[in-house]
Amino acid sequence: MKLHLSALFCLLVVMSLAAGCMAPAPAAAPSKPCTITFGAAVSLTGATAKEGEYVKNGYNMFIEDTNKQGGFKVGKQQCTISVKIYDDESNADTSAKLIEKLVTEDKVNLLLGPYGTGPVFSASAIAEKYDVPMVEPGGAGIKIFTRGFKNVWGTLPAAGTYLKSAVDMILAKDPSAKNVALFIENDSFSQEVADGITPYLKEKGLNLVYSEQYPKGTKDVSSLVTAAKAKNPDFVLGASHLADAELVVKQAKDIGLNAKAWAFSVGPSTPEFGTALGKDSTYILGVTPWTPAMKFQGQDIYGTPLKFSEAFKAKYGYEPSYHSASAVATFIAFQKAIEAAGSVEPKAVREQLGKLDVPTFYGQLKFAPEGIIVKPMGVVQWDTDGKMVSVWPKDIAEKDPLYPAPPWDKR
Amino acid sequence: MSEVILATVSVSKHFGGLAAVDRVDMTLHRGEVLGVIGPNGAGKTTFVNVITNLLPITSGQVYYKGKEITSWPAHLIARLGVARTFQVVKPFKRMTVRENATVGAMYGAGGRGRSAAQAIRKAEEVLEFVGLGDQMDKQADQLTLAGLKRLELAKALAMEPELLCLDEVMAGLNLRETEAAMDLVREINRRGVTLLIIEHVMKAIVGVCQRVMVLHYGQKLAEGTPQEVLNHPLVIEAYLGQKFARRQAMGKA
Amino acid sequence: MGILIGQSLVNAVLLSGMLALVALGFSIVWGVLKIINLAHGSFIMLGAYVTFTLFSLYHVDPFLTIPVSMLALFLLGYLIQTYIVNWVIRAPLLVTFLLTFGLDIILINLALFVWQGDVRSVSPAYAGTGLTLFRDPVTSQGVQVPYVRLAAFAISLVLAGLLYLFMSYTKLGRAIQATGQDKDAAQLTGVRVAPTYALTFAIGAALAGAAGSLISVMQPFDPNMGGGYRLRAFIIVVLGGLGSIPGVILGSVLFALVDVLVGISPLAPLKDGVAFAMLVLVLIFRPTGIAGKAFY
Amino acid sequence: MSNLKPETPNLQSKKPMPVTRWDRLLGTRRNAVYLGACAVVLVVLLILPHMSLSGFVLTSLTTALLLAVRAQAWNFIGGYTGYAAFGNVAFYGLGAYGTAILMTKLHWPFFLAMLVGGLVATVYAVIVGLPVLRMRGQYFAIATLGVAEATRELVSSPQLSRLTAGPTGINLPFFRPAGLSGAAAAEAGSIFFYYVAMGLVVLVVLATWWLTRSKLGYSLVAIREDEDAAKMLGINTTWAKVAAFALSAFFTGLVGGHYAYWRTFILPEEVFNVRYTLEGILSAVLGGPGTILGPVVGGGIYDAVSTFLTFSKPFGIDLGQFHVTILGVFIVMVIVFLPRGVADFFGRRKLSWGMFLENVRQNRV
Repeated sequence: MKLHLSALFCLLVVMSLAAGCMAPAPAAAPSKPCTITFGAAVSLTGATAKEGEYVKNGYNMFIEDTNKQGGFKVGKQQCTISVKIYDDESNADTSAKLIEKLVTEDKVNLLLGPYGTGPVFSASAIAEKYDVPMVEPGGAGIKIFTRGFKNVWGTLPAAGTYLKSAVDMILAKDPSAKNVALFIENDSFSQEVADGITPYLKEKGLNLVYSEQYPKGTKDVSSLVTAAKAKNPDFVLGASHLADAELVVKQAKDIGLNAKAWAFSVGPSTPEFGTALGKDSTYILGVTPWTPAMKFQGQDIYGTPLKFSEAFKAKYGYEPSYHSASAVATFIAFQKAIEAAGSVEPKAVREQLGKLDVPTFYGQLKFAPEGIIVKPMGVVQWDTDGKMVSVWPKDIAEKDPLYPAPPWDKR
Repeated sequence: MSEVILATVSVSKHFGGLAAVDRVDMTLHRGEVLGVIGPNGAGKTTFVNVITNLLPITSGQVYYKGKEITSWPAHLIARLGVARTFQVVKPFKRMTVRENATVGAMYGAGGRGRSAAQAIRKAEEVLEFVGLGDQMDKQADQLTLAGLKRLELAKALAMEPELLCLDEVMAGLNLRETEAAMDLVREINRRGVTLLIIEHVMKAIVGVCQRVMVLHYGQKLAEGTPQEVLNHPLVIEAYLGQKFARRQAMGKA
Repeated sequence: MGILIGQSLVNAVLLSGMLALVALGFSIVWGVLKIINLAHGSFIMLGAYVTFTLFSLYHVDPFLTIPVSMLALFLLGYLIQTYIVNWVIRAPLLVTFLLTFGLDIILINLALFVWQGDVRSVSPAYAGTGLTLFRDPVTSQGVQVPYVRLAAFAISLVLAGLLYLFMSYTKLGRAIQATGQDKDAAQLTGVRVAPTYALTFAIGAALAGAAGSLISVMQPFDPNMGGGYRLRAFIIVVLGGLGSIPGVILGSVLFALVDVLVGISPLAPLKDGVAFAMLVLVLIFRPTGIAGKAFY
Repeated sequence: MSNLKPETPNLQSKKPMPVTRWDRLLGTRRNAVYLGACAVVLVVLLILPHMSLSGFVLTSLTTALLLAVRAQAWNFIGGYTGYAAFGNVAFYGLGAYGTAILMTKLHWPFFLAMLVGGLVATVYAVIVGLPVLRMRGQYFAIATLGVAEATRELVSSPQLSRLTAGPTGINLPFFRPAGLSGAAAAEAGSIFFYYVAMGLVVLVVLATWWLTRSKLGYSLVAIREDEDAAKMLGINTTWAKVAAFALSAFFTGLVGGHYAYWRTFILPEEVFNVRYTLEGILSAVLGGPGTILGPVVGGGIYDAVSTFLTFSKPFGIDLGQFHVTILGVFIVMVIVFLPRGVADFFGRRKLSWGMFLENVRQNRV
């Protein structure tokens, strides 16, 4: 009876410990002849499983292609690279736990990032705790970088800049555009997008005739759309993610809210957007740091977006999204930094990451002092034959944007 | 005549259209034992529920020792010294017998300023008194019906009430148990607790009550000594009428 | 302005139809089995995916897939109730709560495995088309009534009606009602409780499936879509009052009105919060709900 | 609940209720073995951080401890009072936000901020509890669930964004032990948060232990067993229930505060995630609600199981995709076969597989 009890306690302690040690041994101990081990916790299950998979594929592909060419050049010797990836279940707590495991048990040299604001927040905090540099491909929240951490870099432009290039494009097309409606999802990322764009609109002399938030994961925005319609705006902006961007479009069509241009922070830039909405997706603008069609010239194993996307398609059978490209970019940042530093010592790598300024297939890799990439967003548009084409900025665009967008029933 | 401890003035309780208790006046003197009888559904239990404000009163007033306590919060009425038992026993199943009584000792009239330990001692004393002394550590849900009735009584007594309402404590007890229960009730009264007894068992009523009130369809039908009341024509009619009804029902079944 | 109000009312009415269907299944399960089915949202989600699969693979019109998803969910529901929920149905409320929560986790993650986490969307050619009321000759603006939502609205009402008829005029329906009011009494009159429960749960699931199919045409969705609807079902059932089909409809109309009106007010981001505040108030001042008491 | 009475002899009654025997076992102050076991565990927990465990193991243990506290906190209202509260995450979130705001806006020291954060949650619980605790059963459960959701939206609404920064969340100061750097600093950090969490566990267990001996404890169980009877015995049920709710909120809030400083940032969708409520309840049920140590043990087991599922490859099979599914299955199994939690094992003279079927037989139709 009483023994049961103490037995149970031991069980508890043992199980917790066991759970810790149960995981498989590190794929590559640092002792091995020059292998650089990277660690990452990515969401392979849960809410952001899809984006997580994009990121993971990016990581794995880069490893393969790089090792084929002899890996990283560290000082005199060539080092093969490997990555250890865990599933963070799209859960910030698990993410933190996993990074802690990668650092203290798997003894990885450097850290790659997860996808999603929450996980990036907690993962980067652990990176800072252990003073291990992390370059992350999946968190654009500026608050990730304003914590005075010295170990966090990000390859997604700051959320606040997302919609600016879209607005620039629209104004370039049609200086007469005046009235703007803005839909904002009540969520960390979208809020920052909105906080970034709202003052910018004023600065450009536009007037924001309608701006409203809707709860995260809302099921119905028809009332917001209705209210916006009453203000008949020239163009509509959405600080959103994919699901709610699609919802806004569907219900705008239902209720007949028409505008000369539509732009969303996240949504149109992902392939699903087109397949989901069919012809309703045409003319809609999205912003993205990268598309296969952008004309970048880089000094890296891929060189151009096109080459990268061909290689990616060949390997995974689908067109890469910016998630994968961003993921690869984090690796390239490390590669350049390590090769410049001639070592994988955190301190040296940190220094070089700070100084980094190289052209890549992902565009210019250069970080602001707080660690977030400095990079204008590109604008993409779904054209009349159902393809996503890059239309802005001019120098890297493949086509001229279609403007203005006709009413829904004329598409 | 000694002080009036409980008085109700035209107390009524309506459920929707139906008047379960209808303008009942009653006075109860300190030290008295008042029996409330009446056919099923006469509103006896409802009457007590309204007095103790387990059910909100519809109209009328309730006075306790001259102070109006109409629709006071139930727990305050209890702390004034009004205790009651339930016809359908309500033991705290997953507590031991001792703990059940202890709760009463903690929060009843005597509970104020009593530490847990003191309350436990009080509870044990009461349990001895009602004859559960040897079963204090049993789970309440392991007692026999008679045991549960005693426990119900113990919980109430542990509150050290001045007025105790007993709702059919004898129902379902066999002859010997009933005898024992009656002795217990007499003893309680002898110790100065005023009693309001709802009973079906006439034997018990005649045995312990000084005064009897008859409720019928929520109204007061008659009042007086047991003998007077039991020979009262209306009362007989009411009961016989009900007996016939019951016989016919049995005939059908 | 006139158009704004008119459009909002139309939105509310159309929304209420869909919500009624969402809440209906939840309501009968709660009313009859006395359990809160936390997996209800996942049932809706599965319904949506049935439609999605048929639509994207075989181009079946989404509205024609409704019977399929209803049948599929009916079977699933029957099995779950018979082989899992019936095992704990008499345990304290907490147990069934947690059990259905566990089921919810399982269903969502299986869906994530089968269909991935992508946001899906079913857009037939006619999506978004509709008729315009009170067209203003000048701006040619008017109150829009999208066909899809109109159809969904109609279907919801039809299903609600059928359920009502089934419940009140068929032997099975009455058996369910009886079980809902008093399990033991029903048992005495020869109703076999376990299968009756299974049937009820299955019907609830089937209705959820139908709701899912309709939702899939109106909104983008992913495996985690269910939670929100589960909570809406809660509120609607409590508002309308547990145990009556008209109550559910009343509740959903009320909810839709509040949702839409708050939506065009500065409180828009507090939409759900307002709904919940409403819920709590109703629970306090009229625990039986507005149409309360009546029983299936 | 018989642990109410210290001197209760540990006698075998005919057909003992499992919960009781467990309680009695845990509650008997003179039960040397029991105290011994506690002491052993306490010592083990105390020295663990110094057995050069990896930061990961320490973190895992810390999460387990925090879960234990949440479970025990829920136990006050859910286990002892028998009110199925499904909104405790509201208190968790408020504790976190209270702590974060005090530390960033007013630069209060952590412990003070955490304490006040807990009190904020407590006050909120009183305000919300007065109306909500008038409901019973499923209605109460739903109402609390609703309250939690509403609270999340309120915190992240633009109307409050001046205070709470709306949905963008709050960054807290980073824990940097003075005079340390690199690995040493990291380890110091892990140990610090581990001990704080452990302190919370000790605190909450002592609170429960006190409760079960206090008048309040008696009235709570009386309410759980029969609220009307409790009223009739003179218990102010409203007050008692609110007190239990507040107690529950206080400790949940403290955990929230710990979380905020530990994670160094908070987001509404993170700290108001219904997951936290459910983990707590599941742990309590797993261990045995209405007992002093059940929920704590349950918390440990639940966390161990979920950690195990996340990290291990049993028999070399990578659960990958399925570990959350398996967690769901585990929950269902426990609920079906062990509805009274691990406590059930202690209620029996001899353990046999039969007991599982017996549990099923009790509850099936």
